[in-house]
Amino acid sequence: MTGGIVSLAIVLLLLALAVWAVLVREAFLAIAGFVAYGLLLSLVWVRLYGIDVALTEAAIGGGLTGAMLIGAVSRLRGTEAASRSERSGAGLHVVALLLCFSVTATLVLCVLLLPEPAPTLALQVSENLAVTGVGNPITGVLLAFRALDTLLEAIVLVIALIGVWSLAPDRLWGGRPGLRYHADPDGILAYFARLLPPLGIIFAVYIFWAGADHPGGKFQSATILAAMWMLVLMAGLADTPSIGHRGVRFGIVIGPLVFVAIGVLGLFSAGALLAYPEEWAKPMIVVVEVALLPTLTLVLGLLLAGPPARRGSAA
Amino acid sequence: MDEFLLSAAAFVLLMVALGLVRVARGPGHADRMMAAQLLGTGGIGALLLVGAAVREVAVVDVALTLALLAAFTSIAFVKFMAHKDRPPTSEEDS
Amino acid sequence: MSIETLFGLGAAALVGIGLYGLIVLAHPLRKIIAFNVMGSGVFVLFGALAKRGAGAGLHADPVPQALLITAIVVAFAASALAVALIVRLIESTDSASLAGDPLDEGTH
Amino acid sequence: MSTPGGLLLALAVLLPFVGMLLGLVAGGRHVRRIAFVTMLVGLSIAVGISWAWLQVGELVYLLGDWSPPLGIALRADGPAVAMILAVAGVVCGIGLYARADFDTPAGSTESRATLSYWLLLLAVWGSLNLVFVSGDLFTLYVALELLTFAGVPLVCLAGSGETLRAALRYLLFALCGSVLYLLGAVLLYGGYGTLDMRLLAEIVEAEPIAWTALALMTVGLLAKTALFPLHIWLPPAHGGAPAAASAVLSALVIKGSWFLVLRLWCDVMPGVAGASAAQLLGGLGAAAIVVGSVVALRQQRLKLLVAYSTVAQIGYLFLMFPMALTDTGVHDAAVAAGVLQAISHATAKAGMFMAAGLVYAALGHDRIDDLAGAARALPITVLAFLIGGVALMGVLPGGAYLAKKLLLDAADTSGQWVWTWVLQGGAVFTAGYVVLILVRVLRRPAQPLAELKPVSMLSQWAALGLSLASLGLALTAVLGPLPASLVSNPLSPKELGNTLVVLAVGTLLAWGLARRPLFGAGGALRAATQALARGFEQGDHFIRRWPSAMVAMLGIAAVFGWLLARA
Amino acid sequence: MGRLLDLFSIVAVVAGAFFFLAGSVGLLRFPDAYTRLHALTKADNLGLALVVIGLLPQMDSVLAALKLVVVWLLVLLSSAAVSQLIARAARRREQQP
Repeated sequence: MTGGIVSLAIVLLLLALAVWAVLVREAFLAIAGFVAYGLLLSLVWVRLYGIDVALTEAAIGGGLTGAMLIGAVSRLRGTEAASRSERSGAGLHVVALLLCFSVTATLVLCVLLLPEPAPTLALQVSENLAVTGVGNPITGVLLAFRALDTLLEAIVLVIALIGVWSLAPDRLWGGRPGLRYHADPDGILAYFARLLPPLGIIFAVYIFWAGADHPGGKFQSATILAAMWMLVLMAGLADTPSIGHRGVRFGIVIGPLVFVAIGVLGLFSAGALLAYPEEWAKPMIVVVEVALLPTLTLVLGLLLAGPPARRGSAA
Repeated sequence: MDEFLLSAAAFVLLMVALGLVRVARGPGHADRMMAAQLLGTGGIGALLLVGAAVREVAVVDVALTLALLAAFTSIAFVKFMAHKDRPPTSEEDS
Repeated sequence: MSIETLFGLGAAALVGIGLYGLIVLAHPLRKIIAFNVMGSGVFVLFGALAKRGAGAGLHADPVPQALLITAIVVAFAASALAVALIVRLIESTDSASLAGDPLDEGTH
Repeated sequence: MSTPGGLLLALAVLLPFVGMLLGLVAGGRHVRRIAFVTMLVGLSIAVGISWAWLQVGELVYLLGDWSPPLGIALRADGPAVAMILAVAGVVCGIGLYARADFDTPAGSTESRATLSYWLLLLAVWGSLNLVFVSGDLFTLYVALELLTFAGVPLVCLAGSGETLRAALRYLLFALCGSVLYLLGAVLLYGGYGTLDMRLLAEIVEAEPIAWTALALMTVGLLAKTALFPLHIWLPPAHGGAPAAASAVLSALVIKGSWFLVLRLWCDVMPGVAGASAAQLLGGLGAAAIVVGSVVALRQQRLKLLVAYSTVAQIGYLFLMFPMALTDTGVHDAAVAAGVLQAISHATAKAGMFMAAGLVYAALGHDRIDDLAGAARALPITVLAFLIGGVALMGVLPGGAYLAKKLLLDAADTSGQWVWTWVLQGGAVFTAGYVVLILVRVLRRPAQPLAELKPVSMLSQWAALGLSLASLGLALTAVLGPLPASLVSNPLSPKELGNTLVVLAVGTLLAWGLARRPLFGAGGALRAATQALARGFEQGDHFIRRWPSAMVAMLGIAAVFGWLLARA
Repeated sequence: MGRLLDLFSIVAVVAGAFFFLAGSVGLLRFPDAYTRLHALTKADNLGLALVVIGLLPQMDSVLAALKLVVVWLLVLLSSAAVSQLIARAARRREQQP
């Protein structure tokens, strides 16, 4: 009963924040609302027993996306005001409202008509999990049963990064992404930026190792690492590497390439691509995760930093 | 005990919702952001309470991730907004 | 009402709210926010389905939960690409409007 | 169980991605070489897949030896194999064309456009192969996103403000489409507990969850395919990109989401889809042909004309649905016709975009009114363009001809005479802009063409090769799995007469609708057709505004839902 | 012992909840942005602190308890950073009436 009230409160707040994030006049406030919205979403995942998802949402949904949007809003110049004059007429609003309402109503109907008992793969997962050697069923799904998805996801990130880089002006190709921040002399921020990263790195490593058997894993860990990296950059304590840097390029591709290599190894040792030989399943999964960690950290961080914006020494 | 913790979570969320009324009334930037901040703190509080109630240890990890990333986002807010306030662009604001 | 249904209904509303924003908001950055709201509605629905599938000693069906992690990361990549495009567009044209159309030149 | 040769499917997906990753590490000077090696190997794999398919029929591969619903299966049936082979061929053709355009200049270590182009080309290829072979709805979602993320930067490779805007529009609209697709997939999982298409096909029933899911997924995919009236992003994106990128976008990228519509409607949920909703898909296709062709005739730049002709050609791809899905079930011949149409469009359109790009490179512009003399200056290029156009017109011996024949037969047997008219009429519009260009390029220039920049011979032959491939596709009827009786002697009075009628009516259309008269002065009739054409243009302009397109998207979803529920 | 710790938790959490109440009421009732900011920073930091203290006995390991404390410290940190931003926003509003 009380649990129901908590859930109801979460849903109502979530909806209120969604309306705020969509309708509020200024982009800056919309983003503040969106960050809070991301926090509430983590609460939703906890209520739905998706701790792994909650961790991902907490790290990416509110955190990285929020910071990225804030970075963008500070560079909007006058376009926000200009776009307000583009406001569409009342007729459109009515039509849009009607259409969106019917979409929601249809979905509500579907939710109420869902079959009972609910179809599920939980049984199949727990029956087969022992073969993979990992204790966290989600890690089992991500790296054994549906390993292809996880490999593709790393590739999606790399392609998005290539896309972001390709937006650079020609003359800046090979340069460094993002703004150069200078250390704030009086800055309490610089102090925090020194304080937080060690803490974050310890925690990221912990989340990473916990991932095999408990909620956590490489994505969550990589997101935290990427955020800490950005923090160091924002405090002016370090600079982004140039995009032509050999080590950076190597770090970006190492994860998916090792993943493919282990997958091909499975062809010979276990008879199928992306299969793991018994007994060796867990160590191989760990190797893949370790290789993906630098890739994901680098790519997430560099996606946040944006296209090359300053000339740097090309490697 | 679990019931109590859940009720406390519900109460905190209710208070946060009350804070949102401030958002609706405005009037300034500052008030709206304060409400957002109250929401952040209250949200993490509610999260911890719910986690303790359902006895899921890993919820603390979620809270820690949130807190870590919230600190990061807050610093980004301050940093970028300071960047935005600088003279060359500030005239576009008004 | 079970909490799965409650969150499922909330998710349906989130999809509607996000879609509405996508239609009526003019600034592309605001469209990105609306897109994320709509996407999270889909994600919450999936999460509610996962919770419905609890069984075999698990609190929820792990397959949708694993897919959700992938989907969240993909949505982040999408937002990152879009934000980079918006910033570049503003840098090079001083406008973020999607309404301008190269095809209009000379046709009207 | 995996079948022999199934592993090739996994390799076809992974190879281009591995090539992309290696290219990124190796950097600017080596990326082109790596791309060509990948193409060579990839083409061999595609041939290997076709060979294996001829031996064993459908190919299956279970990744990690986990069978669905827990694991992911890759499958390839006839249409998938045909698409894999065609895409491999087109990618290689485009690669040869782009060889000269995207080279790292001497003295520089790496250039932005070169590195990005080759990496993104490989990314598009891998994503498409994944779309063709994946049997899992969620993996397909990831594949669609891969395709979008690789396609969007290709749009703005030139880097100008306008192309950035076009790219952003494309990305945002495509993202809406993907979310709707994912929403549908999520609903299906909630209803049936699997994302595997084969398993789903066995248990899915005509009920509200399936209707909603199908309507949402279809409309999401249509938005990504840019079927009228959801073509908001296509003309500026395809018209503004460099020719080698436009060819990729127009010939390949949109085929991915189209193929998925085909899969969903004809393989996964034919029982849910039903005939009346298929009529709507065909209707949208017919509207696309009319609007796309008329607006194409109004364009002043060659690349935009080709882009709008893509809008029309996408319409053709959807004409097969009314014939494929009738009350009596799924008709394989109509599906085969659709795939054949897609392949002939992929080859011909790639050739046409390349030709347009070469014209632009040589003349320094691609204004249609100033193309006089181009035929003499660039004979191979102009020939490539015209052959591509003729192939699309659906006259012998093109692939589109064969597709049309198959569809006409299917329309006949199912008694749908309306579609007979649409199929016959569609060719006329294509003939319209082929004639328009033909007349312009054959004219003698007022003054001799001055500075003609040299263009790569290899690029010209690549364009011609792809156009010829499209034209030669009818040979598949003689050599391949289709009945040879479909092809009659192209010089027989009936075929010849048909071709002439199509050309004649096309000429009339071009005369009436083009902005500058082809010949003669016109008078009242031309004034009327001009007014009509302007009306089409304004309608197109209105429907391509963001809010109208979004409203159209949801409106179509609603109509689909209603039609599905009613059946 | 267990009962006593539970009682401690209840008292602390109730106190924490009270501060959240106070913060929200302050946000609603106080006349200007500065006093509201004052009420808010008091309330959310103290409220969360009390909730964390109350939950400490409920944790089954020292590590988990330590993490709870870190959570509170981090929230304190971001709250300080954002308060600075809010104050600046409030000041700017005053300067341009």
